[in-house]
Amino acid sequence: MRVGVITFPGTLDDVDAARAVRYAGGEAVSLWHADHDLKGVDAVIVPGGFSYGDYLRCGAIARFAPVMQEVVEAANKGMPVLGICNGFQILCEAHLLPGALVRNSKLHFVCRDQWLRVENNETAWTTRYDRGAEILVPLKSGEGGYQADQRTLDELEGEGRVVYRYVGEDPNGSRNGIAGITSANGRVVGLMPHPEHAIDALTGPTDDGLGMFLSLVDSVVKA
Amino acid sequence: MARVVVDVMPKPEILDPQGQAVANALPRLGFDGITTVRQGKHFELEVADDVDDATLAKIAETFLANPVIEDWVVRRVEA
Amino acid sequence: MARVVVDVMPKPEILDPQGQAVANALPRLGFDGITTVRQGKHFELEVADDVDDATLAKIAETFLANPVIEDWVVRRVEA
Amino acid sequence: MTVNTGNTVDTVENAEKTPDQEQPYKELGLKDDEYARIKEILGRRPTDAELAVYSVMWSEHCSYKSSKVHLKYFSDTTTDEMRAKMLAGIGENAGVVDIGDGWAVTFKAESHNHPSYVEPYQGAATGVGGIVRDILAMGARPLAVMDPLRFGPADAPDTRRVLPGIVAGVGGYGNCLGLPNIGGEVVFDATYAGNPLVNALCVGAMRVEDLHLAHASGTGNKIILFGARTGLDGIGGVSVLASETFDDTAGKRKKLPSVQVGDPFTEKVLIECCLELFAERIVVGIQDLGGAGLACATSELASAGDGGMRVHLERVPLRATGMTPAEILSSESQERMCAVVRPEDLDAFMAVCAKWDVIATEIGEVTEGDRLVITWHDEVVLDVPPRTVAHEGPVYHRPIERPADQDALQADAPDRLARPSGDELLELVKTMAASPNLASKRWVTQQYDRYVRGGTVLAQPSDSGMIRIDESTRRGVALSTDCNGRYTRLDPYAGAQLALAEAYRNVATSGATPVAVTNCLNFGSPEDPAVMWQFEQAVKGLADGCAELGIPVTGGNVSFYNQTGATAILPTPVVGVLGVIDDVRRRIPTGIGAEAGETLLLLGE
Ligand SMILES: Nc1ncnc2c1ncn2[C@@H]1O[C@H](COP(=O)(O)OP(=O)(O)O)[C@@H](O)[C@H]1O
Repeated sequence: MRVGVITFPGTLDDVDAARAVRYAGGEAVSLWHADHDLKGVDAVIVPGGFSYGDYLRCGAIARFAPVMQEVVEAANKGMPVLGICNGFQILCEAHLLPGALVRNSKLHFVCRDQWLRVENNETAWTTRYDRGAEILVPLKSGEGGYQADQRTLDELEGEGRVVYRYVGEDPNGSRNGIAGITSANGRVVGLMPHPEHAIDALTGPTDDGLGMFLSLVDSVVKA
Repeated sequence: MARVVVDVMPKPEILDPQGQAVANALPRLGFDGITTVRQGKHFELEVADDVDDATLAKIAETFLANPVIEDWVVRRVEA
Repeated sequence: MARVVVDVMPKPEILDPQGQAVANALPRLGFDGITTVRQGKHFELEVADDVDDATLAKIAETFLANPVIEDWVVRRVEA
Repeated sequence: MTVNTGNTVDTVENAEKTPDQEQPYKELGLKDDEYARIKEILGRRPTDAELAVYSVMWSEHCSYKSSKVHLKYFSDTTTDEMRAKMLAGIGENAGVVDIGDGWAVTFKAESHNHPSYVEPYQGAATGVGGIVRDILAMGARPLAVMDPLRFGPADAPDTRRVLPGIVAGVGGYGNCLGLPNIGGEVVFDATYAGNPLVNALCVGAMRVEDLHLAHASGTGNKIILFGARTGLDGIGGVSVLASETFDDTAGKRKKLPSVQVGDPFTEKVLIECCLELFAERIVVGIQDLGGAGLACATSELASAGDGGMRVHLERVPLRATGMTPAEILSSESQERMCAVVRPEDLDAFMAVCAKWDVIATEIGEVTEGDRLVITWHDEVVLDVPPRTVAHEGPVYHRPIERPADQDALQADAPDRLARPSGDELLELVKTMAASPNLASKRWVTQQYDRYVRGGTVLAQPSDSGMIRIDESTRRGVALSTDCNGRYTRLDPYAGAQLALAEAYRNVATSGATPVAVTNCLNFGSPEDPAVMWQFEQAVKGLADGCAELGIPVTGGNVSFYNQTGATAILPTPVVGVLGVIDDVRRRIPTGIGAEAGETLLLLGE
């Protein structure tokens, strides 16, 4: 079970994503933004950070990196892809997921432990959770407000493609409280909060996030 | 060399927290009569003379703006 | 009601990391011939007719722009 | 006053021919006797470039001219036993301690007070950027930051301007670098109203054998400038040297900005690039560019080495047109580093920089002899003994006098206050709980990423921050910064010791063993004898306290001239204590009541 973790200039959470993969029993393989090569991995994580400084728009420059062309192609063939925070923004910019992420409604960067409700436990990344379960993971972002036009929102809700919703006080002004969504085939998932920072109660608020990486290992082993 | 300006604005139906924050702050600072504020980005580019309008349009649409949430205007200005 | 536009730009001698990042990315995306990019902010305000130019200038200077590092231009446009 | 005419550059040759030319040394902050000493050192008048370099390097900020005689007390009171674990101490970019298992930890605090008042966001951001480069220059991976802050009253109008910008700047830069913020302070007091304090601390770690020191040795080795381009940032002072008739293409040059804008993305890439260079072992010496830019980096590298140095200044990649040698040397453009590299490693060095898209330029070489020579298109514009720039600046014994009001202040003890009655006591508790200094700091701390890179074991609301250094052994360090300026005003000697004791306790109660101390000494004007008395007392108190506890001061920073008009800030010697814990799982979180039935014990008197 080999999981690629991409590093762009300005990526920060690649070490955390790789650690989470290892904790779940997988092998983390680093992928470099400038390479046209996924090194034969079974799945890809686009980690958090500030790729290219988040200048212009979060994810707008990273989307054009050579490695992203490969990711888009692989995703279209069904490879599981997870975008966390900046990775979610990049997946939206690359049109692997619909919508966009905008500046938090209160305009400040927010770092806090955030409760999420699992709305869809059938994606490649969420089968270890019960539907409706609530998990506590860090949220840390300045541009985490999920926005999409009404038709897209209706489609996401109608098809059950909202994966996570914020519980409690709204942290960033996301439409419908959306924290994470999935592609039509349930293979590509993007979310703003950070499951990779919640894999061990020593360094995170909980180990609730580990379920995402265990789910992936399950799904690839099954396939 | 030509100078090109691209203005990128959040679409009217998209929430614009920054513009709203400015609009809310103005009365507190004693400035009345400003009913709406929207905040976007302003780019100034120096471009070679052989860069045509179609290319500029493409740069704006595929890169400078995100059409999902933003509108944009490209114009050439006197240098 | 009048529409007013305020463009705020980093001063020429001040580092503009955002514009620089855009300029560096363009050739990688296959767009050549763009030598310089500077990125600033673009505000669109709806203002009551009795708001005069002096007030607008003050709003721009004290609030929309940071005169320590930015220049700005205020202009009224057709609605 | 004009030195240049037209576009000619003031060369050494020209200086020799025009010994009597008037120079604006006063505008550059040099005193008559200091200017005379420069002439004596050089045996002629300095060139524009030399004048610029001496004036920035002999400034209070770079030369420690008022504090040097006092800071010596730290070394005097450090015993060999205290020094045992110290791999680098005062005088290096940052102190380094051996924490066991082959790990070395480096940490340091620095102030960016004035720039943060002028432009809060950028001032605070570049403050973080600067201290992070200091840590990087030791060969370490920066691991976490902290930010002791001081503001005027919470409800003062200027605090509303300054505080949000500073907090956003600390967060904006640190978050983008991927450095968890593991602690800090937010304190309000009227004396900081026109003079907020932004102190930033960074901690990093490396394997002991990877320690890098800033020196340029080995004749023929290359000097590489890498990172951002050099622009007109922060050279406001030196602009008096620019010719009035200077003609830019856009006409006369405007007043130059003294504000620097940070680019955290460039710094993040620079960090990763440097760490890869260190890993390949192709860096002989390295120095960050901070205040005083290239002037500082070249003179410090050269004076710490065993040869001379030659720099071809026209090779420096610029961001602005028409910059003069003096301006290039004193530019404070951020996100730059200077390395010394063996000629045979040059290609490998350039390849790593290319991988990270970092601009790298060979600007000079280590030479025989002992002069720092800088040329501009082959004309010599600077030719000096580097030690005279970097280390042999002026030293002042400033007058010291115990303030006249000190006795009255101390006599005004709390036993003269009325004791609150039962009801008043409740009100008092409520008032205190609601006061900005005691209220929750969440508004600040939630703008800082404390999770990034997954090593944070303790951060807010804990009394000290703790990070895991080694994932396999779980060895880690704890850090706390503290200072109560009001206590220090009442008694600077005891106040500094209380700051030390508090930071020490915070580290100890987290489960770590305190091993080293850094400081950031924020005071008013050194020209005020009362301030100098506070300073001297605080240094003595801190040093004696450290000797008592048996842990060394490994570095620090002095920030003088923190005052509004004639009113100095409260003396604020911020003390940072570093502790070691061999297994971070044994950390002790702050707070009580995790489980019912816990027993509360009070230790001490
Ligand atoms: N500027 C700051 N940056 C980061 N952390 C901070 C800052 N100010 C306060 N904190 C953190 O918030 C927590 C509470 O701070 P404070 O209320 O000052 O507590 P204490 O008085 O016990 O030091 C501590 O963990 C402290 O490190």
